[in-house]
Amino acid sequence: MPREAIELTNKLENLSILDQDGNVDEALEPKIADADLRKLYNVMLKTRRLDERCLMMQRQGRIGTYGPCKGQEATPLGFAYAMQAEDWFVPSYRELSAYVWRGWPLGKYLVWWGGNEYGSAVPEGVNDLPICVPIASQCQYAMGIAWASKLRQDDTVCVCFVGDGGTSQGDFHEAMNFATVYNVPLVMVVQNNHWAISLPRSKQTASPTFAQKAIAYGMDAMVIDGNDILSCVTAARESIKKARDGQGPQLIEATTYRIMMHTTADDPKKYRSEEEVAPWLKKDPLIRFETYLRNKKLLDDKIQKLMEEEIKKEIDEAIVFYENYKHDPYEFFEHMYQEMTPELAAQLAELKAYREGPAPEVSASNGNPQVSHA
Amino acid sequence: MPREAIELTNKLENLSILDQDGNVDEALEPKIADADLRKLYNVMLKTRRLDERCLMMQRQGRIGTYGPCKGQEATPLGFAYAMQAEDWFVPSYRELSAYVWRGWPLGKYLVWWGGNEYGSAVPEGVNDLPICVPIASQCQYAMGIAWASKLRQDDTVCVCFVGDGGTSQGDFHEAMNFATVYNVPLVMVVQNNHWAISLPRSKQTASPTFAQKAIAYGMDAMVIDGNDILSCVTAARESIKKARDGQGPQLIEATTYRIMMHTTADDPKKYRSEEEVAPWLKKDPLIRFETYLRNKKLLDDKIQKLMEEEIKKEIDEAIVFYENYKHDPYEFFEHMYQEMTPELAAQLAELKAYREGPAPEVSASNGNPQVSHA
Amino acid sequence: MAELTMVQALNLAMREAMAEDPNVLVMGEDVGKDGGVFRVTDGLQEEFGPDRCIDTPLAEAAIAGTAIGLTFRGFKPLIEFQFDGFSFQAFHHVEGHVRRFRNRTRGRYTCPMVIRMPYGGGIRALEHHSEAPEATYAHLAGLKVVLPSGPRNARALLRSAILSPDPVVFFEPKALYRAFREEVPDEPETLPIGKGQVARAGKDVTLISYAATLRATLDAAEELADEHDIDAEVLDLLSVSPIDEDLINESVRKTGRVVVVHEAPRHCGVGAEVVARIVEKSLLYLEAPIRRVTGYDTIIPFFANEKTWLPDAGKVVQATVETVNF
Amino acid sequence: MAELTMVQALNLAMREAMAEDPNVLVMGEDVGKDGGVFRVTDGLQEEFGPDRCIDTPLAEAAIAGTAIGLTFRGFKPLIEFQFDGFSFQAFHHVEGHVRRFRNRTRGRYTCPMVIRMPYGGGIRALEHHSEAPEATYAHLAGLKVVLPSGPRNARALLRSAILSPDPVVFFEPKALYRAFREEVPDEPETLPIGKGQVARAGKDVTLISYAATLRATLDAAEELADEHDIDAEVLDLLSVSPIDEDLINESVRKTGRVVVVHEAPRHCGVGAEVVARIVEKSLLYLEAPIRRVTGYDTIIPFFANEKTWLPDAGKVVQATVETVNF
Ligand SMILES: Cc1ncc(C[n+]2csc(CCOP(=O)(O)OP(=O)(O)O)c2C)c(N)n1
Ligand SMILES: Cc1ncc(C[n+]2csc(CCOP(=O)(O)OP(=O)(O)O)c2C)c(N)n1
Ligand SMILES: [Mg+2]
Ligand SMILES: [Mg+2]
Repeated sequence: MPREAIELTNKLENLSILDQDGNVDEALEPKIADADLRKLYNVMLKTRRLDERCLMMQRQGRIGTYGPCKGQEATPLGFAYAMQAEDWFVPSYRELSAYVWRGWPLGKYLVWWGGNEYGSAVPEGVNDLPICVPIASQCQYAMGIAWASKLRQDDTVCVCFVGDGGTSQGDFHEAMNFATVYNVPLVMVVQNNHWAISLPRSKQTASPTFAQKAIAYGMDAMVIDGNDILSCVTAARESIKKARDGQGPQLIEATTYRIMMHTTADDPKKYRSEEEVAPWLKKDPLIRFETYLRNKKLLDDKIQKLMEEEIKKEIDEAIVFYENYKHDPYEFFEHMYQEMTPELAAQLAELKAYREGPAPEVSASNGNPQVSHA
Repeated sequence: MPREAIELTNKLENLSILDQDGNVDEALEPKIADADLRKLYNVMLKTRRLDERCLMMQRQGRIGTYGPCKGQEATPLGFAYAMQAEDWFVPSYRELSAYVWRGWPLGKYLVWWGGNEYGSAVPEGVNDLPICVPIASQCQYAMGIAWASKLRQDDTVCVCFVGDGGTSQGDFHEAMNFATVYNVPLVMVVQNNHWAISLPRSKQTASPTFAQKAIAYGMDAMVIDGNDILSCVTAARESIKKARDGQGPQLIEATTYRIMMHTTADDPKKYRSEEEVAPWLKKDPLIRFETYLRNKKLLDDKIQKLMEEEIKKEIDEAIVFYENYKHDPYEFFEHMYQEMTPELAAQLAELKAYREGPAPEVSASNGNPQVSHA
Repeated sequence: MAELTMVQALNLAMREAMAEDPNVLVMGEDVGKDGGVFRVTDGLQEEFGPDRCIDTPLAEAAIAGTAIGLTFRGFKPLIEFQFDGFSFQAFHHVEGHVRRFRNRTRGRYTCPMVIRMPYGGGIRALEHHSEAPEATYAHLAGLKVVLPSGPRNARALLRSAILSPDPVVFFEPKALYRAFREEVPDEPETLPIGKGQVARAGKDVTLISYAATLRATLDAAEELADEHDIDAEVLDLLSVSPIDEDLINESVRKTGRVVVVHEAPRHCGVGAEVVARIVEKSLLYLEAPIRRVTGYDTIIPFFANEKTWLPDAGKVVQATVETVNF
Repeated sequence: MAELTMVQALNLAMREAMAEDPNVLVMGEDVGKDGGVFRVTDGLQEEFGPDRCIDTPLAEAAIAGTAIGLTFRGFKPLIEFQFDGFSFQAFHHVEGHVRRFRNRTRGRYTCPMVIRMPYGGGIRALEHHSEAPEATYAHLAGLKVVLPSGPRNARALLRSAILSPDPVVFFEPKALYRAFREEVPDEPETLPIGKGQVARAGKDVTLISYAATLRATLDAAEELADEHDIDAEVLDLLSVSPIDEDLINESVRKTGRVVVVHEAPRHCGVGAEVVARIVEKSLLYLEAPIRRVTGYDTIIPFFANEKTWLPDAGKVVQATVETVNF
């Protein structure tokens, strides 16, 4: 009956491969085909440019409040790259690069921030979920999706993203607990961008890492440099493979930084200094990746110029699509139930009568015995 | 940029002092005054007897559904003993021994299970919370209570109990996270009694211990033998002292077993075998404590007989109190707001008129111009 | 035909659905080995295995939240909250996702699931075990909200809920779980969700109720006939979202007098909606104010006093007599 | 007297209360350094320190849940949910504890706190940022539910809520946060919770509203006077639990015609309760059916179409003209 230490069986690891100057740890360097490397860069660049354009459009009043993802392109991209098409992708709201990789039309993204449900009408055949607004609630449906893979005995994996702030929600905890109890193929990626609006990471939780929250569920976990595409690809490949092989859920903490404001409604000057942001600008995942590709002779000024042009064209077209998108003012009645209820049909008629003048039968619809309208 | 293990800074410990045969690890034996040991035994015995009587009364239809605590008397008692009177005690619903130690009239407990709010009308001056029905929700108000101690800079501590099942709730997680972020004097005790109704501990979570959930918040934690009063007192003293000294929240997993049915509405035969229960009967905290006291010559047949008689008398009186408790049929209107709203007053009048016949002014109360009652 | 209790009838509906469709899952706390604390899921795990009738850890939000993900993959989860009072732990998922995904994704993801829970008071249970939150759910567009009142309609409505392409909140009046038996046909049957029924035809006054208070209301109707010479029509709404406005107005136009009965608290309860629908469509037929016989605007008391709190036949009789004599 | 926006008026009420009573705490996500995403708590942390105006981790349930514990120790927490749509994460604490502790413990623990949140649509926000859940909270006995309609009554009502011994849910219509300024007196003032006001006297018809739609209703009243020769009385409920039944019935008995206006969905909304109260007390005065101009029974659309969805003056005018001409 002694007093003794309990050994923890789970392990935490740290992973970093490509440093902020573009130097690579060759022992750890993942094998990625040249074409893929170029495509990854292309998507990262496209994400950056679209993000910048969205910000500009918000300033011009052409879309609503916008939440930029600048500086957080590498992690979602690394995971999207390591996923198979049939795998399930469950984002939070800063994972634009993954959507782009997985082939979402850019116009849809604009429509979302432009305030129409069409922006979250996931294209048929794409196993993705739309942007999720209630923080961390996506962890739970992601767990359900992964559970389905297990119950169906197919070998798809579900990759879910959540923020550092999101880990404080009960939903995160319950989802992780369910995931480990049922041992499902769920890869949970915590994008630790050091801020939840104005709350710094240091005040979000007292644990030195987010990764170690895995210990609560009897899991291993990893902290990776989330601004390093090579670490992201490596961690994604490993964790997705483990999940696919039946080794259960995986937790990855990807360290990154929210370079920009939380959304355009936010003013970070109220709560953080330029000095804090400055070093992170040097850790930009795009610049680092560019250096790596140039060192590898996979990128030069000419290729880059071409890419920029193509990307600009694609984004211009997306904006045209968005700005020509026809809003149906009555559509919000249509998707409440598979079949519109009589009650909703009556309310729709009420609205139409208001906007377009009364339909012929409206005056009798009230059903009271004496009806006299002006 | 290597790939390397992250060292965890937090430690887990296991503690067991008095074994199931009453043997004691003398190096670890806590100092407890003889009088206190006898009082502890008395309260443990009283708890056992009251619990048994409640079960019997339930079978006789004299109270409602009952949730027994047999076999789980040691942990709440050990913590109650180590607490100061001004410390705050936040139970779940199997912590009768702590209530008894802290001086609750036994009759109140019966009234609670007899279905009247008086049973959770905490006596004035007692810093306890009533039984909490929504699992794990108490963790959050316990955290708030502990936070108040810190904000007020008094040195009270809050001790909160939750079950193994309760750890699966988001409320548990959020409370622990808040507690560590604000570094409050909260002692969270997980009574791992191996079952949550029909769900075995093995299906509640995949982590090998509940204690290690502390790592998620950057905390140390302890697993103790929750059927061993000496371990309980030791862990309670240490954790309460740490909390009081500003070292922040503490997590203790107390291993125990739900010997009985979940509640009298439950039939454990549906989901567990007698063989599983049998070894736990031998680990009974009461018998073990008795052996310890007899070995120490602090207990003999005579003292025990006297105790049993006194306890029986006290319980008999409590039952008389309970059975004579006057239910006010209208009281449920009275405690909704500090002042009853006119609306509630009208509903109360409505009910009174129904039960006792119309009050004189009822027929006019409707206020319609023509009123004609039969 | 077999004589079944509501518990048996509900069990039957789930068993039938699980046998027909491998995508139907039952999940919740203690629904598996234990068969649910009310035994509504008894035997389902034995028959269909632990992957079809699933015991979950103790977390209502995760039960609802993970069920959402299962629907995306073609499963039809029938989730059980152990008691009405614990459905609120999952409220953000039901409000924020279950009812919204169809609209949010324009029909791409639709969350068809059945959210079952024991409903209401009357069984001498603890606090949080006797709530009647149907108005809370009925106010959430995108859900359908169903409350059976007997074994036969319980079985038919649960089948309809399971077959529904829309999420359905299914309240099971626990006071009726074992209160009486009813003939239930051998063949599965359905009932249209959103339609009520005339539970007793009458001409003098319309009594509108649902769930457990339907029984008290029917008792009241007998007493009204026997002792007050009042011939009450009793409507059983069966669903409070959508609500059967046509049935209600048809009866009201006949009788001109109405009493609404439910056990949920009055303020902003379903009774108010019933009144509003009548006023919108049949105001000029009304010959007396509409009385609401409901739970009071308090917490339902711990069980020693709950009978005082709950609507009963006597309260309905009194309100009806006053309404008829108005 | 100063001309303040509602944001400034609310800020003032909190600042005054914090200065008067050291037990008053402000807590929530981003309420501290950031001053709240709408700046309602701006400067409070600077003035009263991080222990009085507290930034919390991201967990609404814990904000409400820990606030409960703080009340047991004599604190008066003013908690902020960042948006109406995220109050549901904490619903089980508000339903299960905040409103119940007084009754559960017979007055020993009482949970006096103010649950503040931005309310309603109209600011082109994202999904879950435009909800109007007042009926959901009004149905929960034990809470008081308040909705101001302008800077001055916002400041007075927030003060009353802070001074209240009972928990108050305080909905701040975000469309009004900066919509207009009003003279606000230098000295703190209060308004009785549960009392409404006549916002415009009139004799032909009673328009009943609250929060942001009160403005649309007042605009409608002007248009009705100018273009339809209808003199509408406009009532501002200010509180939906308790609801000012006397004010409502007094006006209805004068005008005999009623339109209720709110932005929450119609089914089981507060409008239904208003109708029920009128029918209970003033049926025989009613000369026309009562129309409800409300949000539709759908999810409020993403912002591109929200204006179509929300009640506006035109909808109120149309319904009122029809009601008057009935
Ligand atoms: C349940 C819930 N509460 C509050 C909010 C408001 N809110 C939106 S983003 C945010 C911070 C999120 O921080 P984090 O999870 O770190 O993600 P990040 O924005 O940094 O990507 C908050 C509080 C929300 N969307 N959902
Ligand atoms: C939020 C909530 N969900 C469900 C229940 C129903 N319920 C009561 S006790 C219990 C099991 C609790 O298990 P545990 O936490 O291990 O405590 P124990 O009963 O073993 O002491 C359940 C599911 C509840 N009371 N609260
Ligand atoms: Mg973040
Ligand atoms: Mg247990």
